Amino acid sequence: MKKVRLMHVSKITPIATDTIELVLNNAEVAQLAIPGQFLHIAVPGHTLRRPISIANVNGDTVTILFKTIGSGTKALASINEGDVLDVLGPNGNGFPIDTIKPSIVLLIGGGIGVPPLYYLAKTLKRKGCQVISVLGFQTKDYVFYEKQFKAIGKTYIVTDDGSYGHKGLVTDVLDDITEPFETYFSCGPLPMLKAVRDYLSVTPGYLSLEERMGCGIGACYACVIPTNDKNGYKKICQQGPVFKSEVVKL
Amino acid sequence: MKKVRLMHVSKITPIATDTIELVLNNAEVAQLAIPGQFLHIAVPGHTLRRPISIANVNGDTVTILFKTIGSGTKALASINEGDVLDVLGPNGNGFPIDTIKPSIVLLIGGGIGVPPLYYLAKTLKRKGCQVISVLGFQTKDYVFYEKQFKAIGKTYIVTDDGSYGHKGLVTDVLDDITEPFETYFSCGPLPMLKAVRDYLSVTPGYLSLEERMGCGIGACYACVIPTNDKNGYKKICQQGPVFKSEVVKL
Amino acid sequence: MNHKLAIDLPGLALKNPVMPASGCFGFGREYSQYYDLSRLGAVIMKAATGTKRLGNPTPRVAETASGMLNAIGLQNPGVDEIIRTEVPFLASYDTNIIANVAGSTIEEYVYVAKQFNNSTDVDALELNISCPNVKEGGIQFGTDAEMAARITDKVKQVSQKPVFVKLSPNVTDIVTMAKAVEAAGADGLSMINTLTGMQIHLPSRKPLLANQTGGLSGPAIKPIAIRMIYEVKQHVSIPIIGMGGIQTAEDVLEFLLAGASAVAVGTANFQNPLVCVEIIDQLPKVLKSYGFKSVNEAIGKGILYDKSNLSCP
Amino acid sequence: MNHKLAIDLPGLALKNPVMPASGCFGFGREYSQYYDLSRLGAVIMKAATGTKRLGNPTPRVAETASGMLNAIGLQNPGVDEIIRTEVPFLASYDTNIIANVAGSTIEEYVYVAKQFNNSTDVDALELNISCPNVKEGGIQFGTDAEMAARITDKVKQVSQKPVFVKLSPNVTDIVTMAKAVEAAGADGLSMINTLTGMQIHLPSRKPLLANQTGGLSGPAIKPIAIRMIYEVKQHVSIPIIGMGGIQTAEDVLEFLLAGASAVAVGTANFQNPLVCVEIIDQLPKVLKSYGFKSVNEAIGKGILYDKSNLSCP
Ligand SMILES: Cc1cc2nc3c(=O)[nH]c(=O)nc-3n(C[C@H](O)[C@H](O)[C@H](O)COP(=O)(O)OP(=O)(O)OC[C@H]3O[C@@H](n4cnc5c(N)ncnc54)[C@H](O)[C@@H]3O)c2cc1C
Ligand SMILES: Cc1cc2nc3c(=O)[nH]c(=O)nc-3n(C[C@H](O)[C@H](O)[C@H](O)COP(=O)(O)OP(=O)(O)OC[C@H]3O[C@@H](n4cnc5c(N)ncnc54)[C@H](O)[C@@H]3O)c2cc1C
Ligand SMILES: Cc1cc2nc3c(=O)[nH]c(=O)nc-3n(C[C@H](O)[C@H](O)[C@H](O)COP(=O)(O)O)c2cc1C
Ligand SMILES: Cc1cc2nc3c(=O)[nH]c(=O)nc-3n(C[C@H](O)[C@H](O)[C@H](O)COP(=O)(O)O)c2cc1C
Ligand code: FES
Ligand code: FES
Repeated sequence: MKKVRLMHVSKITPIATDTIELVLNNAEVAQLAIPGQFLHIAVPGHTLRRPISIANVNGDTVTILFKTIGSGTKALASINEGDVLDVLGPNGNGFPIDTIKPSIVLLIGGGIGVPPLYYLAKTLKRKGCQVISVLGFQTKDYVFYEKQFKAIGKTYIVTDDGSYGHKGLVTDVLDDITEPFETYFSCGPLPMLKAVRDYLSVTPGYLSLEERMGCGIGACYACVIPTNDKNGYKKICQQGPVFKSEVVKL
Repeated sequence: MKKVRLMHVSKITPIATDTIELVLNNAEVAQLAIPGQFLHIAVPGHTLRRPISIANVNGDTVTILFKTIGSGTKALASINEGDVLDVLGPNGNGFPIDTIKPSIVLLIGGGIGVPPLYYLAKTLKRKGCQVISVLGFQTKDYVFYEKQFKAIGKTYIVTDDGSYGHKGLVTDVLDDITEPFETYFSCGPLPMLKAVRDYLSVTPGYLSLEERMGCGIGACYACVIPTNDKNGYKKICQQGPVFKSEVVKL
Repeated sequence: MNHKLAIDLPGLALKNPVMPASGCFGFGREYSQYYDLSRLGAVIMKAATGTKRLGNPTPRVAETASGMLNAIGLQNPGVDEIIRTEVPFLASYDTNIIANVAGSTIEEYVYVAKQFNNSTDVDALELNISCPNVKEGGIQFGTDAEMAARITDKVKQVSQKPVFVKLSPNVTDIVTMAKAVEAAGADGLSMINTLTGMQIHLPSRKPLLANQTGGLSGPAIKPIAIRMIYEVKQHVSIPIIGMGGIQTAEDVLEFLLAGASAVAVGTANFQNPLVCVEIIDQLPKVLKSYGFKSVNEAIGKGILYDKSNLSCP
Repeated sequence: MNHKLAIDLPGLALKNPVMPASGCFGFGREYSQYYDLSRLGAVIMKAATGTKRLGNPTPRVAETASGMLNAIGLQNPGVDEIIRTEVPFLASYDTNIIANVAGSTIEEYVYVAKQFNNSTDVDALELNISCPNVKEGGIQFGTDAEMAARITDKVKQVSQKPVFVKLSPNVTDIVTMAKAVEAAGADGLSMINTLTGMQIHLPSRKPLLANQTGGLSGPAIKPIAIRMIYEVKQHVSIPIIGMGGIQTAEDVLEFLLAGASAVAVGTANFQNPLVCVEIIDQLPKVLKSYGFKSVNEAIGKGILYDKSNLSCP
């Protein structure tokens, strides 16, 4: 049986503008977590849980990163070390790491889409892949995890305004990548995912999608995405958030 | 101009079953407070403030006592020392201490109506009154402030089930009081106030009333009590909570 | 089985009065991973229409103060597919199955009802005449007494199963609606469905839901649900399945006192997937602490038939 | 004066769009001890009736999830006493005075309106046809389009002051109500009043409010207010004073986008007596951060007149 899980907040670190990293303790969740899955987190005083991706796993701890954009993430930002979070998860289907052979892979992340790619990068590297990462942020102040990604492989940082790294969009640096990557993995805002998918239309790719959620487990049909298969749709919380790029209609 | 005031919680003490004493710090409130007035306290996550009587004043601190009966007082019970309460007050008209001459006075309190009588007792004693107190509680486990009242004057404790002190109702011990008291002051549940008023119908008395409140300052007309004057009603939060016994229709 | 909790509704011998509300529990598969569905009094399935529907564009949900808005738009695989793949799954549990019947035309409602009537595993129908998210049909059926009666009558004609008509709260006079469907043969009522609401997303300056409006549910609407059930109970004799903002066993008791005979829990499942069983576990204690020996004993006990104290000078 | 915040309504040149809602601010005396009432765009006074009323028995208020219920029952000293003692007090401030007109009969409404019409200090009338706490009159006027039109017309006949009709949300079709009172001559609309709700007190097993039902207000009802204003704005050309759950300057912007030209703040005053001035202080910043130069510019900007994306397959 699945459970509602309690996770102790063991460390809170503001790591960039409006961006907070939480280290949460729960051995079961840590053991089950696959890159690309998310936690559906109850926020006191709020009707709906908030979906947040798993950004890393270390022993019994799970790391998440979130941006304070609205009242739920602001409330989440005000918790204290030692507090307990009530979560569902790990939820959803993660990236298909079992099917990836040792090869060159490209990771493309935008903003708060970067976190799940970190756990993915770590896992793929461990599997023998050569990982190249392209990470886009609004400005210099929003950049995070640069060092961590660089420790894993070649990493391009892109900012909208050029205040750090390359200036422009993540797709602007794709031409610079000369390595023959075989697969790409992307997570970020919808316009970015569309641009990436169109740009890399001949490369097999996986996209991690976001949508407003109710239940977070597949029961309420809030988070559907139209698909090209005969069913016509998939539920992001249950059948995603990761999809093969050609399956979903963006 | 009146203000919304912030009061630091400097001490939290559970003093009887379901009964909590809070010491709050705010020099202005302490200076203004008159026995019988109340604080209208904002409780996080709740639409309406909760009215709680002022039970004592010591230098810059104000003491309140409350019973956890519903979701608001339960939330209030879970605050921590160092937290800050958002209050309106001191609100209402307190007991008419300025008009009381040094004399023998009787205080009759029931349950959570006891706290305001403590600050009153202290104040009247300081004014040279001889204070006799009759305090009723459900059972032994609910008794509080016995020592404090005894330090001020003769004090009868009554419990519903006789598990401590006299058994029965506060009115049951009134015959035992031989001292010729000139005025009485009472606060407690409505049936008790009615019984007291009927019992002491020839003695000048003051009753402190409770009613569900909205604004707590006289603007919403939630907390009215029918009166025998030509206006036909008074607002408990603004013109009370203390009334001369013959003015209000209970 | 705890006999204190048992309650009989037309066609339904419920072991307890708690069921998940339609649309908030899918067809039970996801929540069956959290607990044994046999614990439930019944399961009310997600709305079924004559043929498959893909529903509304996203975003389909939004959060509000103590509530949420939804505009799912009746997405479902169609009644026949539901009977083929979902009903058998639910039938493997020891609980009752209530089918939520929807459509855009009377013919579609009748078709769906007929199909469920032929499914031996379905125990009762809940006639969803009140979905505020269906533009053409639903909204009119649910807010017009004559239409509501007509559709109730037509469905009753093809259904041997008991029919609970689910009322919309978006009406001036809920009692008239209730009396109309009772007169048309409804075996029970389900109330309330969601209130039509809207939220505007400030950065985009547009309604947040792609469908613009959606249905408001959750604790925010509980006082409206209680009021409507209380009013209706005084004018109809068929039983009421109450819903709207239930989160705790105390809430269930409030609905019973107002006049509900059983309850459904919707939005709260999203906060706590175990909420239905937790409520069932708490209910005996809560009934006892307020002096009731059984669910049955509490029904309608909050109603003051004497209204002499109602003055407005 | 901050010209970005100024807004003109019929008969009212408001320095800002924020006013306390009727019944939540008495006649201003209590809140005048917290701030200078001249800061407000206007003050809407507590309902006035023809003669003094003592209102309903207590308890009159109850707390609900993100909201509250009230059944004050129109307690007030009567229109003449209000004009004698309360209006002069408010007139000493540099703000507009809106008088909330109530009654149990059309004659009473007309009398009250007439009296206020003779008071030079009163700037506009708000016709409270929707108080759900008045059993005989109010509820029918407010939920029947013809009655609402009739009373609007009668009041307009005796009033040179602009008349804002305050609509009840307890109706099936708010647009019909709005169009009816517009056609009858209303100068503006005020919406929404409270939704009828109830809470049952478990220990006593009785409705908590002595009046049994009461009006639900506060953030819980905001999505309903936004939806109704949004719908009505598309069908009327008179301005709307929006209300229902407003707590922040962001909420005000949401109401403006939905189609309100000004707003009233009710329940939030009880939580924070300074809320109106805090909202006024925040509003310029909030307008700016969402790209608006003025209140005027934001009105109705959330409305999608193109509904081609509304599908329900
Ligand atoms: C599968 C998945 C993984 C995610 N991973 C992360 C992550 O690792 N870090 C991170 O910062 N954010 C992540 N998000 C986005 C995150 O869920 C939203 O930023 C967050 O819910 C906003 O909540 P709020 O209360 O601050 O915002 P508000 O706008 O006040 O929220 C109101 C409602 O809208 C929903 N909502 C708002 N924005 C989004 C959004 N972009 N996606 C889905 N729902 C939204 C909220 O959940 C809430 O129900 C993820 C979203 C999904 C679907
Ligand atoms: C002038 C005054 C002074 C008071 N002083 C004290 C005191 O010193 N200590 C103390 O423990 N209690 C006191 N009370 C009662 C106290 O306000 C209530 O016990 C408290 O509000 C209950 O809140 P709740 O959320 O726990 O209960 P709930 O029942 O969940 O509250 C729901 C609503 O009802 C109101 N309410 C419930 N019971 C009462 C009540 N008896 N009187 C007024 N409103 C009520 C609440 O304020 C809230 O708005 C006083 C009441 C008044 C009017
Ligand atoms: C996401 C969602 C989907 C719903 N779908 C349906 C539905 O398909 N059929 C129906 O009759 N009611 C539907 N409802 C209404 C609920 O069954 C219930 O009447 C309402 O939500 C009030 O209960 P609650 O406050 O406990 O959620 C839905 C509600 C929600 C929140
Ligand atoms: C205690 C109280 C008393 C009210 N009295 C009146 C009234 O006398 N006349 C009226 O038109 N509306 C009255 N209302 C309704 C408010 O003016 C307002 O329309 C409603 O509360 C919604 O706004 P809010 O959610 O900001 O409170 C009252 C509301 C409350 C809470
Ligand atoms: S959030 Fe409920 S189905 Fe995905
Ligand atoms: S609580 Fe508002 S007048 Fe007393």
